[in-house]
Amino acid sequence: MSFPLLTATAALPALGAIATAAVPAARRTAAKWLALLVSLATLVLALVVMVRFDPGGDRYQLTESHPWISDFGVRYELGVDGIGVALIALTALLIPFVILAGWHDADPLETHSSRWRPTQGFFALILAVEAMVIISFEATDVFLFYIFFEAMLIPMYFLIGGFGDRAHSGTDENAAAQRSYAAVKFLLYNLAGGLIMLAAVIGLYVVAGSFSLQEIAAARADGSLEMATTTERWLFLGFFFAFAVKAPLWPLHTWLPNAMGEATTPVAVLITAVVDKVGTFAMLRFCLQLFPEASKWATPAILVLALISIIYGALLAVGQRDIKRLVAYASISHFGFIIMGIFAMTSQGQSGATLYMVNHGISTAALMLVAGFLISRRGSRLIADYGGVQKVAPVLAGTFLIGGLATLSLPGLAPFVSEFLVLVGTFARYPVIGIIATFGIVLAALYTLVLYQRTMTGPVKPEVSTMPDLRVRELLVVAPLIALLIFLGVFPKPVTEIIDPAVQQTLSDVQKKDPQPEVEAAK
Amino acid sequence: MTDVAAYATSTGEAFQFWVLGTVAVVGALCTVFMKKAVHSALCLAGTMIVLAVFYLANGAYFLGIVQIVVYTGAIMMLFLFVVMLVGVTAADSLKETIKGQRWLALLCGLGFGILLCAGIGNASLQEFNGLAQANSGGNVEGLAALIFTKYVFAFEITGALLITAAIGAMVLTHRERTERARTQRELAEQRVREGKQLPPLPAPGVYARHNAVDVPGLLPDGTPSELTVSRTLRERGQIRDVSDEAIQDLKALEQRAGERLGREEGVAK
Amino acid sequence: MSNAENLIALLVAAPLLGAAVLLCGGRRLDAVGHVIGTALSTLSFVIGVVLFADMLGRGADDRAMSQHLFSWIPVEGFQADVAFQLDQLSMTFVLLISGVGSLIHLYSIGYMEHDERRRRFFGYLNLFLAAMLLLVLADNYLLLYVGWEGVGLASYLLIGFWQHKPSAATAAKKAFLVNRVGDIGLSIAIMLMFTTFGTFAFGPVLGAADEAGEGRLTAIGLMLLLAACGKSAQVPLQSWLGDAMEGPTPVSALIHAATMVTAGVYLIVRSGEIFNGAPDAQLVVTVVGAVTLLFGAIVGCAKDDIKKALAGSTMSQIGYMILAAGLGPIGYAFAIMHLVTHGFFKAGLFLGAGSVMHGMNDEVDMRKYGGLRKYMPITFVTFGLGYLAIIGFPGLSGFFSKDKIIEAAFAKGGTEGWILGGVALLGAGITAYYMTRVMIMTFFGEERWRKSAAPAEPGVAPASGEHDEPHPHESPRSMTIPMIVLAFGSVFAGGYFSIGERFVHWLEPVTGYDHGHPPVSALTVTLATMVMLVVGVGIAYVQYGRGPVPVLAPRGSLLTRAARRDLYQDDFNHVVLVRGGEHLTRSLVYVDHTLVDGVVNGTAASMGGLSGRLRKLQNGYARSYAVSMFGGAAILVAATLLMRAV
Amino acid sequence: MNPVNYLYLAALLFTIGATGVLIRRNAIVVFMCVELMLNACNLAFVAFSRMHGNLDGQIIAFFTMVVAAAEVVVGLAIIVSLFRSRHSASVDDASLMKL
Repeated sequence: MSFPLLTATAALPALGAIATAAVPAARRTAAKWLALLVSLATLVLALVVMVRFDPGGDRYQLTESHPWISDFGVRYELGVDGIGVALIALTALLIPFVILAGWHDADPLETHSSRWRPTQGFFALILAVEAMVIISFEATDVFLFYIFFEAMLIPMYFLIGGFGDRAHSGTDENAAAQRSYAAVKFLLYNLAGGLIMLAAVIGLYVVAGSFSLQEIAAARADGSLEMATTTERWLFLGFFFAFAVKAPLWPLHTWLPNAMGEATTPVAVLITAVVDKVGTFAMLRFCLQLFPEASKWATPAILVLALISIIYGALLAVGQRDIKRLVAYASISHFGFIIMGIFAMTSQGQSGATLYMVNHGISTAALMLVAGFLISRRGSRLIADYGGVQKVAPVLAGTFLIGGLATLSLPGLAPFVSEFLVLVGTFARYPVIGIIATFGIVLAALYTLVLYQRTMTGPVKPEVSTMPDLRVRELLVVAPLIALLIFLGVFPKPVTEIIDPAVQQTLSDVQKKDPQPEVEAAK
Repeated sequence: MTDVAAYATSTGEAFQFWVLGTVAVVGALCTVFMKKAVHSALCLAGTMIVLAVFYLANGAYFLGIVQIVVYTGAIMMLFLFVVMLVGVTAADSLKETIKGQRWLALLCGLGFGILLCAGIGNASLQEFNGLAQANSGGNVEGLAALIFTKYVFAFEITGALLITAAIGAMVLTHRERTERARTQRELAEQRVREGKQLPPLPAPGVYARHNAVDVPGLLPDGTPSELTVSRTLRERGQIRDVSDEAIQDLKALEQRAGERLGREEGVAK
Repeated sequence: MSNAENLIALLVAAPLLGAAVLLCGGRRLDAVGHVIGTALSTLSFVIGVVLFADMLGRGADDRAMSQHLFSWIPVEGFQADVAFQLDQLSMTFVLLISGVGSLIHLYSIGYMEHDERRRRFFGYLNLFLAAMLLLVLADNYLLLYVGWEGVGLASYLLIGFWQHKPSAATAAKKAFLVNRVGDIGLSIAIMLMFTTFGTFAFGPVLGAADEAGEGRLTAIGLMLLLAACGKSAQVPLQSWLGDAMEGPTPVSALIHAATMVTAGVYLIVRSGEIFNGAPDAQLVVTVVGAVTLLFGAIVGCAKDDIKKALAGSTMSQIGYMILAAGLGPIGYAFAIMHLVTHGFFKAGLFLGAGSVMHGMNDEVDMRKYGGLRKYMPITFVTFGLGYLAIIGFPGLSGFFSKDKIIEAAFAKGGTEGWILGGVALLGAGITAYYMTRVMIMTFFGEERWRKSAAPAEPGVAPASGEHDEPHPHESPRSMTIPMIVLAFGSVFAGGYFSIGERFVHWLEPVTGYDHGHPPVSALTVTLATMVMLVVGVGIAYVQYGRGPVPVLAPRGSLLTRAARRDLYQDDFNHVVLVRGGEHLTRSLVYVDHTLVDGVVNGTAASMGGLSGRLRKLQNGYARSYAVSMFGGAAILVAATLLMRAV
Repeated sequence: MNPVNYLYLAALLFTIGATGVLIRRNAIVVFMCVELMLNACNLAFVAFSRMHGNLDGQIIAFFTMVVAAAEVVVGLAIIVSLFRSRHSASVDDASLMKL
């Protein structure tokens, strides 16, 4: 038996989490380094996965399969397709930056007793989330996926509720109350989604008699598994609801701004750049493969919701006064694009959506982390408290601008490629929706530039006049992300090559073909 | 009698059933509705004796005797002991404190009773085999044969249960002294520190006429002082308030003394 | 010969490298930043000249070159490449962009000498050059889009270069946003091309244009026009150009006069085959051009800010180009020709204006100029030549190119031809008027900038900086040399191009050419233009040359006031879009908080209320619990009996 | 007489006992009511034993008695210790189970 590479990729951060949590209270710097090293080692493993993955080979590769709960046919079954590989790489890539950016975020305050050890907990929880996210991307057993999809909530809950942003307006108690509100809201929304999904998972087992994605998909494809139309639709909705909450899709989005606003910036990045991707990824992998007919049936409604997300998220981002909430609403808009791309059911749309997941992870991380550095300097999240930062901290302003430009999908930066693919893919099948979605790019420019203008330009406010520019650690976080944004904007081929075959497979699952160009169709 | 009880019911038994049954039900009702626990216990004992008779009538001679000796004799006496030990408070008020509890309880009881009776009525229990055959070797022997064969495990386990219960009761009621008993001096010092009653409590009784322990002493203004009566009596409400009487007595005394003095005054004049 | 193609990428790479080095280099490069920037931009120009020479050495139909670098976005059915195409049209632009760009780099060395962020400025300029060259060299629409947005970004950065001024930051944002509206057009056009042709590379799309339906072509054309409107400041997306003058003057000269704003014209001419197949779209293009032509001219007449007056003029001149481009093969070549000559004289005029401002303490109000010809003679002469060129003085560049456009407009034929021609003719007159006004107010008349000359108006606080009287002086050589070079271009380019229709033949392989059927002779048109010119100059002279110019602007007529406010277009935007948008977002924030969140929170609250009521059952009394047990037992018995009964 | 009457009597006594458990607050009386219920069951068992003609019912009744004895011992001990700590034998005073 070959080396269980996928298990190792997920198990390494899990073990790292335990080890980090066990570091004695006084050695908190050691805990940080340990966490960073573990995350880097995971990145190396993820890269090995990427290299070992053969885009032209089988659909699921590096598979592992062991019986787990044999009475119910639950198996510990792992395997990756191109989409999974790309997202695992994204996750493993972002976590070191998250850790590095949050280097001081969980240092205990002086008022804490010496036995208090939040630092260890913070980094251990981050690694735990990483492990669960990675295994969610790998699981090809529906039940296994469900377990980690839900278990992810636990560390996330503690990360949001336990480690708040120290930059807040109002009293500490007030902030703590808001934080716990945000954490509970996060938990309840996602639990509600998860419970409905659980019902659907059980229902699926009753109907299909198996939890194995590959078995069910194969049986559906060769017609040996017939599902009644109504049953399929209900099951699809059960799955989709959970993923739509996680993604988040309008109108199930309201937990995100709260969670992102109250959490520390690295955790906010973790939420939007990593954890939420599981939702969109699962739509692509589970909804479409397991319920192709129902997916097609629901497409118009989902596209409309995605469209609303795009426009609505962007409009609300324009109206925000809080930097982090603004980025949160911008993310809602971007998730709208991703979902739209998935359900456009064209190869451009789905490739674009998958690429979008990767790119959005990187670009939001860049923007959000720089915003976090800015916020930590001034101790305020309100846009109105800033002004003229560009003059005192040009590098910070510059990186912030690049992050912003990536968010508004400037050509040359990575998100443009994916956004344009999504738009083209949608337009090819649903021209009206594609055209309306295009207006999102103007709104994106609006909220980004208004944010930049209000914080960075204009006369220097006295409060920011002594603001230091980016430090080496911070630059170390931002510079690679920006380099990656530019690289993937100019040369996205390495990623699209991996993604493309998987997308073709998915499309053939739902039995959709790309629309023919008019001129060729006429011939 | 043995044969009769074994397989059939006679008119005598019917008469006995109706009379004693009534007694049993009344006893049960009294158990529930008597204010004082002692009375409840006595009523229950009565019911149990009636039940013992019914056991005998049904051919369960051994059980009938055990019911009287063990249950009524030992267990009910245990109850009485505990009542003496614990039930020093005043008789329970039967007033309900939980809203709707009584009505719900009565409703449930009524419903449950009716349902049970309906169940029994529905069952076809007309067959009546009698115990003649089972008791042919003697009731006790029959029981013993079953207990030591078929039910031997249950029997052993019950024995273990009894031992456990005995130990448990001892553990529950036993209080280990974990610290040295405080000396009189320490107790006195504690009293001073806490500012409680320093001197001995005042004695009960009013003059020489009412010196029983249940009569509170009077304060100078004529009101009774509860402090003078033992706490147990206080809680039971068994205080005899004689303040009015005492004041009357005092007045009479003064009057009589006045009369006598007046007379003497008059004589002096 | 084949090696020349490999140089194409260098055209873009050189300034891109400059931008990267200058922007990432940090303060260490402060001292040499401007040298690096200028050198790399000049390198790009030199490469352009080499390629040009190479191209001239070939036959007319063999001149297009292409270079495929790598596959950019390969997704099933959607193949975007990073590949360049250099044909005569691109070549023209390359030379214009890198040539004028290099001159302006040179000019900026002097102009920005005292700015501590000069290195950064050159970095942005190089970035702009790279993006603009990418735009004209791309061999497909998607890559063009990259350049298109790239110049938008550079323009954003440069307009907002003095970010500490809120007005500059706002203007930059506005420019980017309005451009983005135009970009919607470009993206939709590309999507339409993809669904129509299955590709968006120039060759296959334009080659197959006649196979597609006219409806499709019209839609693509209109979307391209929308994009062009955004980038080239055409009505209705013209509002950003005036505000863009907040940027440093070299930026205004390079980006907002000579090159970037003409990208729209490039786009339309490049997509000629599409428009040829969509007459309706062409008509809309000409209408937009004609409207903007008048709009810009009228606005230019009323502005007292020298740069804004020139901006109005730019708008108007690009209106001419768009008009010409909308005429189809009759006009494509002339649009480009006017574009080139306009690049020379308008850049020259802007640089002149910059030079004037440089000597006048950055004062931009023409009413506070006057009589400057004595103090800055070189500026006066170069500006004057540019002035003569733009109004179409016979023999100068503008005369040749503009005249041809007016002719072509008439040549469109029919009523449209007459109307368009008339508008173009009228525009020529107005151009003469406002340019004469600028000229007179700046260089002739009283020296109104002297303090004593300023009439003491009670109640008017003097503007800041008025305390120290300006000392007008000629600018340093690094600034005057580019002005002189551009003046040469303004004078001779038009004539050179027109000898034997040289320019038209040069472009013909790309754009095609058609004489059309002019209803009137070329001579008549020229004469009419001359008449308009004389009338325009005359009126301006009567108004401004004969009497003193008031330092404070008079109230003016209704039209003047409207024109000063950009014909209320900005106010309209403000009320409808900005205010409306603010209300919309604010109400949406409210809706999100109360309605969307409220539904969820309401559900949670009602559940909370329900459980609050239910928990009262949990009162802690064992007897209560016993009742429920007993009740439960009763129900069980009942259920059993019922089951039996059934 | 129909021996089923014994069963009716047992049911009646059981119900009275149960109602007593619910109504009374004095823990001792509650306990007595529980005993009453147990005895009612015993009666039923004995009656069943007679009806079926075997002694198993009596055996069950016997065991019930033993268990009841054990229960009484422990229960009364609990009451005593409860009274020591709370100075009350009311079941309502032990209401810490509420939220």
